[in-house]
Amino acid sequence: MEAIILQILNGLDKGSAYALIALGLTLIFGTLGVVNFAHGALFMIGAFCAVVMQRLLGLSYEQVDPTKTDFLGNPLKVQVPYVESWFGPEIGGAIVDWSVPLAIVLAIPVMVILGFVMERGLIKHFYKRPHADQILVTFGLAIVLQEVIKYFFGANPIQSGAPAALSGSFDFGAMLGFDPNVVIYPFWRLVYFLFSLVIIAGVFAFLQFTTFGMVVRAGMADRETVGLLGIDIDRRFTIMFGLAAAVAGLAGVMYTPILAPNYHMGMDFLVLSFVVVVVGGMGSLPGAVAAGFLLGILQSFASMNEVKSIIPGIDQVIIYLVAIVILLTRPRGLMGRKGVMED
Amino acid sequence: MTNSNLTRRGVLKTGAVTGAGLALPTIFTSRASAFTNEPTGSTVTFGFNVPQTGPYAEEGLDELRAQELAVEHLNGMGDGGMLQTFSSKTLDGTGILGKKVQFVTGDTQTKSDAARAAAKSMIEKDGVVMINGGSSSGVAVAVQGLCQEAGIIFMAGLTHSNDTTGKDRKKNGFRHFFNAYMSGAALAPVLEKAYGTDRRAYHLTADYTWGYTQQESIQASTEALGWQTVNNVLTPVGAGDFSSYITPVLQSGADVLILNHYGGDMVNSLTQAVQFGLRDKQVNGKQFEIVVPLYSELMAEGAGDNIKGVYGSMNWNWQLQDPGTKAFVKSFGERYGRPPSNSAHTCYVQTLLYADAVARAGSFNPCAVAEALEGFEFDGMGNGPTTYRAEDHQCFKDVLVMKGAENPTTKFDVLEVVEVTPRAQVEYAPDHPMFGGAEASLGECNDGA
Amino acid sequence: MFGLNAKDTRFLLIVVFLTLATPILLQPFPESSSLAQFNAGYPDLMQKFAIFGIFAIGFNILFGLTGYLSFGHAAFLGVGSYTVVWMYKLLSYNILPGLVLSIIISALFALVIGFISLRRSGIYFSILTLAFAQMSYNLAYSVLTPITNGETGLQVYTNDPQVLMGANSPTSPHLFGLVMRESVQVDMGGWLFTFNIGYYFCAIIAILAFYISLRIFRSPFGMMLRAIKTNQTRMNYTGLNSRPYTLAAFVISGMYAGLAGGLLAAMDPLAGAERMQWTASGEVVLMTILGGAGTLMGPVLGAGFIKYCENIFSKINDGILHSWFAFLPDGIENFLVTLVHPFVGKGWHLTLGILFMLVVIFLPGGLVEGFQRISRLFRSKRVKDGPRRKDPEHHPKSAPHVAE
Amino acid sequence: MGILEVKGVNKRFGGLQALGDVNLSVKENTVHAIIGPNGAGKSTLLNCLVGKLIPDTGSVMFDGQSVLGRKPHEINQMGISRVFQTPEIFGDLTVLENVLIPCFAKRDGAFRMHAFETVAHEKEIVDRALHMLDDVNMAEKRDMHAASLSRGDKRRLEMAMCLVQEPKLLLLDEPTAGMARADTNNTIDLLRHIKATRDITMAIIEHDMHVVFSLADRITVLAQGTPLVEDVPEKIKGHPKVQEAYLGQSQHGHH
Repeated sequence: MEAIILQILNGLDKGSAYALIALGLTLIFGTLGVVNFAHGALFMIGAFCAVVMQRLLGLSYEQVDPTKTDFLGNPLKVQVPYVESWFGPEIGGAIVDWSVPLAIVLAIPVMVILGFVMERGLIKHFYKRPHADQILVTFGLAIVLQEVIKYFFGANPIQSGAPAALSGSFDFGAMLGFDPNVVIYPFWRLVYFLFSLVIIAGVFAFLQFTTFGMVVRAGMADRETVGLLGIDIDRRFTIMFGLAAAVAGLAGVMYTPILAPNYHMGMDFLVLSFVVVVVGGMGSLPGAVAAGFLLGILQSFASMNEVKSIIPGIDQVIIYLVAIVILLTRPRGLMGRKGVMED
Repeated sequence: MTNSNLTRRGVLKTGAVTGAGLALPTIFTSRASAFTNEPTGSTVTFGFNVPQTGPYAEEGLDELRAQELAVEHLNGMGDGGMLQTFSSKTLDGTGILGKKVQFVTGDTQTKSDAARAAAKSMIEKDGVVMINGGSSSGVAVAVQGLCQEAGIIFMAGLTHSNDTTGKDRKKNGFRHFFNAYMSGAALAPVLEKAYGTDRRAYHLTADYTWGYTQQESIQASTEALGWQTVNNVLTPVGAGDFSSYITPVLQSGADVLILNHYGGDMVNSLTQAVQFGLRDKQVNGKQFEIVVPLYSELMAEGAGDNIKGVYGSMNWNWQLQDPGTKAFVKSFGERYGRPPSNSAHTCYVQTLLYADAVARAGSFNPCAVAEALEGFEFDGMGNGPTTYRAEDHQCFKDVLVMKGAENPTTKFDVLEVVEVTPRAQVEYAPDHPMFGGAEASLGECNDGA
Repeated sequence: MFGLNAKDTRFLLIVVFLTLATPILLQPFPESSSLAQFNAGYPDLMQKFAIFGIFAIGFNILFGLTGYLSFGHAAFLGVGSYTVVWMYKLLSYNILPGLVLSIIISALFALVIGFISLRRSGIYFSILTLAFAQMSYNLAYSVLTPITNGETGLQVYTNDPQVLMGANSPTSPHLFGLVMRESVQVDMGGWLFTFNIGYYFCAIIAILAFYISLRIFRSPFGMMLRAIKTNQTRMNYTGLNSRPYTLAAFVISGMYAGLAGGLLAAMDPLAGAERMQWTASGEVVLMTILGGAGTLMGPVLGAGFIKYCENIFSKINDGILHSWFAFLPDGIENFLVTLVHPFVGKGWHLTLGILFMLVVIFLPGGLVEGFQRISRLFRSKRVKDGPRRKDPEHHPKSAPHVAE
Repeated sequence: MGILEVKGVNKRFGGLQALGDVNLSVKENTVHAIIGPNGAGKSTLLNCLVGKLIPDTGSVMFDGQSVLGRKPHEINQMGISRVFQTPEIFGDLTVLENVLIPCFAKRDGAFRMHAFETVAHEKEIVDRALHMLDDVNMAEKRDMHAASLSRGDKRRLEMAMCLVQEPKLLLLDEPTAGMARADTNNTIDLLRHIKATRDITMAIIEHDMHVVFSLADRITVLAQGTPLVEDVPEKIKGHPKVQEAYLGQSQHGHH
C-alpha cells in the first residue's frame, strides 16, 4: 500500500513535468496548427535560465586568502559573490540560495521574447506549409538551440539546487498514519507538483475567463470566421506562442533541482512530450494534462520491482507501449478532435 | 599558436615511393608494408579518440588536453611533465625513435558505432599507429576490437568495466585505468571500517554492460565483508528522474544504497536520493549511507553538496603528493588553469607509456610494442609502482578510495583521498570468473601484415 | 536499356560512373598539400557513403513518394546489423547468408510494424513508428543484452560456434574469400588512391539499389505512391486500396534499411544498439530532406553530405583554423578563428542544424533543388528569353521528372 | 429493376434522423437527379451509396449486389465512380498521370505490386488516357501540374478520371457548386456530351435547378431525409408539394 502511494506521488511529479510540456505543445498546436519539435528545447532553455540566474547571482570578485593554497600551490583566490558583499553574507547567501525560484523572474521575459521571436521570425512562415515541413524546421531549430546552449554551458550536467529551506523531505506516510520513515517525500517535489497545478489552472482560467482567451478559443475552433470578424487573430496567436514558451520554460526552471540541466535534456523530453500529446489527443488541452499525469503514474508503476520482475524492461518501454495501444484503440488519443493532423 | 600541422598522413611520404609514382603507379596492398601504418617519414601520428560531442564531451575535452600535453612533452616542448619522474629513461624529448609525434583527433560521441567510425577514419585516412582515449567501456571494447583487427595498438581511456581486460581482452589492447573489481576490492575495507560488517545494501544499477559488471563486483566484495544484498534494481540509462527507483529503498529495510551509475545518471540519482532524505534516516538502528563506487571529478562537481561524505573510488587524483603527480598537475595546471581529471591522467600516462614501449622495443611494430609493454614495471607516473600484467594487459597499481569533502575550498577539491589501497589488495587471477574465466584469451598479436 | 528510357539510362550510367570512380573523385588533393584533410577517399567513409546512400534511397521510397514520415527506420538498420553479426557467430565470416537474411528479417519486422503503424496517418503514424523504434532500442541496449550484447555491441568471439568456418577461412568479413577490408593503394605522383574491396561491394549493391528505386519511381506502383501523398480520398474513390500500397512501400524501405544495416556489419563486424536510437532515425530524415525528398539523387547527396560533415568537417580544430588564417595579422587571425570556431570541429552539429533549417525554409526540394536553380540561372542567362519558367510555388519534389 | 436500388434506408446521427425510409431506384442509362433543400439528407444518402457511411437499416443494391459494408475502393471496383463537390484530383501529379491512375485501377484492381513495370511502356493504357483527355479537350494540358489548373479544368479532369473507368454508375455531388454561370454551362455541355456519347447511368445531387432540368431524366425530391416525390422533370416543376417544400423557399437557385 505504501509502495503504491509512493509511486502515485512519484507519478504525479513526473506527470507534472510531462503535463506542463505537453500543455505548451498543445497550446501551440491548437492555436497555430503548428507541430513544434523545438518545444523540448524551450523546456531546456527554461532550465538554463535557472543556471544563468544562479551564475548572475553568483557573480563574484576574487579575494586572496593567504592561509589556503590552490592546486598549484599558489595562494588561493576565493570567489566572493557581489551580493554577499553588498547585503552581507547572510542575506546575500540567502539570495544565492533562492536562485531557482528567483529565476522565474528571468525566465518569464526570456521565454516570452524567445517565443515571440520564434513565432514572428520562423513559425509564421510555416502556417501554410505541410506538417512535415513544420516538424522538420522546428527539429532543425531544436538542434541549433541545443548546440548553442552546449557551446556556452558545456556538456556536463549543471546542478542548481532547491533553496535549503525547501530541499529537505517530510514524512508524508506518518501524516496519513502509516509507519514512519516509509513514505518520505521531498519538499521540492511537492512544490513542483503544486506549481504545475497553479500553472495549468492559470492557463485554463486564462482561456476560459478572459476575452482574449475566448477569442483564442474561438480561433482554435475556426480560424477563418474569427478572422472575418476583424479581430487580429495573428497577433493574439503570437502572444499564445509566447505563453506556451513561458509555460515550457517555467516547467524547466522549476525542474532543475530535480534534474540537473544539461544541453540534451530537451531532446530527451521531446519524444516523451510528443507521445504525451498524441496520447492525450492533438489539440486537446485537457487531454494533454490528463495524458501527462496518466503516463507519469504508469511509468512509476512500471518501475516497481514487483512489476519489473514479472516483465523485465517494462519501465523502459511502458510509455511507448501505452502510446501504441491508445493510438490503435482510440485513433485520436484520449480526447482528440476529429480530423486533426490526419493528413 | 600556429601551424599545428595536424593531419598529415604518416604512410607513403617517402621520396622514393612518391618519386616512383610519377613514372609508374606503385600498386600494393596493405601487405606490402611491414605492419599497419608503418611510419616511414620523419613523423609518427597518434590517434586520440575521445567524446567531443554528447554527454561526456567535457570529459573527452579533458582527455584531449592531457594528450596534447603528452605530445608536447614527447617532442621536448614544455616542462616535460612526468617524463622527469618516469622510471624509464628511454625517452629523451626528441620524439620517438627520432620521429616527431603528431596527433589527430576523433569523436567517439560515446557510441560504439561512431567511435569505431572515428577510429577507422584515423587508421585509414590519417595513418595512426595507435589509438588512445575514450570514456565508456562499450566504446573501449568496440574500438579495442577494431584496433586488433586493423593491427595497431589501442590504449583504452576511461573504461571501468571488467570486460575490457576480461572476456573482451585483446592482444593489441592495454588498459591503464582500474576496473570494477578493483573498485570493489579497494572500497570494501574502507566501508567495513566506516559502516561495519552488518549492513544491508540496495543496488541501483545502470541497465547496461558496465553497470552489470560493477554491480557484480561490488556485491561480491561487500558480501565478503558480511553485508547482505537486499535487492539490485536495473535503471534505464538517462532515466533522469530516479524517484520511482529510490522510493522503494526505505521500505526494503536496506541501510546502504549503492549507486552503480556514472555521469549524468550518477548526478541525478545521487541528488535525488539525498532529496528523498535517505541520508537523514536511521534504519536498523544505523545511519543510512550512500556509496558511489566509481567517481569522476567532473561528475562530483555536478553533484554539488550532495556528495559530501559519500565514499567512492578513483584511479588517480591530483591531490596525491608523489613527485609524478606533482609534476603532471603543475604542467597541466599551468597550461589549462585547472587540475587534470583522472581520465586525463590515464590518457596522458598511456601516451607516454606507449612512446616509451616503442623506444624500448626500437620499433613501431605493434607486436614489438605489445611485447615491450607486457609485464612492464614502472614508477613515477602517479600511482606508485605499477605493472602491465602480461596475461590480460591490465595495469596493477594502488587504487584510491575517495570521499566527498565536507568543506571544499574550490570546485576542484570536492573529493578527498581517504585511503590509498595498496595494489596487493586489488589483485586477482587473470582467469578470475568475473574476467571471462579460463576461456578468456588475448588471442594472437596482429600487426596488420 | 535496362527497361529505362534514354534519359534515365544516361542518368543511371552517370551514377554508375560516379560511384565506381568515387575513390578517385574523393581524393582531389595530393597527400602532401594542406588541403589533404578534405580528402574523403578512405575505405570507411566511402563505405558509409554507399551504405547510408542505400538507407536514404530506401527511406525516400516511403517518405519521398508516399509522404509518410517514419521516425523509426533506424530499428530496421539495427535489425539488419544484428542479423549479419549473428550469422558470423553461428556460421562463418562469409557475408552472403547474413545479408540475405538481414533483408528477410527486416522485411518481416517492417511488415509487422508497418501493418500496425499504417492504421494511422500523419503525426500519429510518425509517433507509432517512433514508439516501436525506441522500444527496440531500449530493449536492445539493456534487457536483450544476451542477444545484442547491449552497450558494447554484438561482436564475434573466438568461442562462437562458427560451424562453417574452415581452417583457412578469413577471420574477417569476406565474400567467398574476397576479404572486405583489403585494399589496393595506388600512389600517383603524390595522389594516393585506395581501392577497397568492401567499398566496391557496397558500391555495386548501392547501384543495384539505386536502379531498383529508379524503376520503382517510373513504375505504376511508384505513381500510385505519389498519388497517395497528394490525395488519399481520390485514391480510394478511384478503386485503389491505399493500405497495401503504403505497406508495400514501408516494407520495401524497411528492407533497404535492413540491407544497409547488414552492410554496416559486413564492413565492420560489430553491431551497436545506438544504431536503433531515434536520433539515428532522425538522421536519415535529415539526409533525405537535405538532399531533396522525392527526388532520386537527393537522398544519396544528403547522406554523403552528412557523413562527410560528420567525418571530415568535424575534424577541423582550432589548430587547423589557425593555420588557415596564419597569413593574417594576429589580431584578425584570432578574431576569425573565434568567429568560425563554434561552427566547425565538434560544433558541426550546429552548422548542420542551421543548414538544415535553411534548406527546409528556402529549398523545400533540398540540395537537388538548389542545383536545379543554379543551373536554371545559368541556362536562362544563355537563352535570352529563357525557357518557360515554372510556377515558383510548385515544389519540384513532386514533379514527375525528378531525375536531374 | 434499376441498376441502383435503395430500399428502406434509415440513418440517425444521435437524435437527428438524417435519412428516414428512403427508397430510390435508378434505371440503367438514365440521368437521375436528387434535389432537396439544405439539410434534406442528400449528402448523407450519397455517402451511404459510396461506403463512407453505413445506414442503420435498409439495403443498397448495386447491379444485384449489396454495397453495404464495403469500403469506398471496393464500391468503385464494382463500377461506381464519384465526382466531388470540390474536385478531388491528384494535385501534385500531371494531368496525364491523373487519368492514368484510374486506368490502372480499372485494369489491375485495388492493389497490384507493379513495381517493375514502367508507366511509359504501358502503351494501351497511355493511349486510353490520352484519348480520354482528348475527349474532354485537355490533351494539350497533359503535362501540366494538376494543381495549377483552373477550377473548371479541375472539374473536367476529375470527370475524365471517373469516365475513363467506364463506370456503370457515375455519382455527381453538386458538380457545378460555386461555379460561375459560364463554367456551369460548360459543365452542362460536358455532361450532355457524355450522356450522348456513352451508355452511362448518372445520379446527380444538385442545388442548381438549371442544371437539373437541363440534364435529368428523372428527379427525386428529398425533404427532411425522406423522398417527397419522384418523377420526370416536367412533372416535378409544377408539383405543388415540391413548390411548397423546396422551390418556393429557394428560388435563388444556386447559392
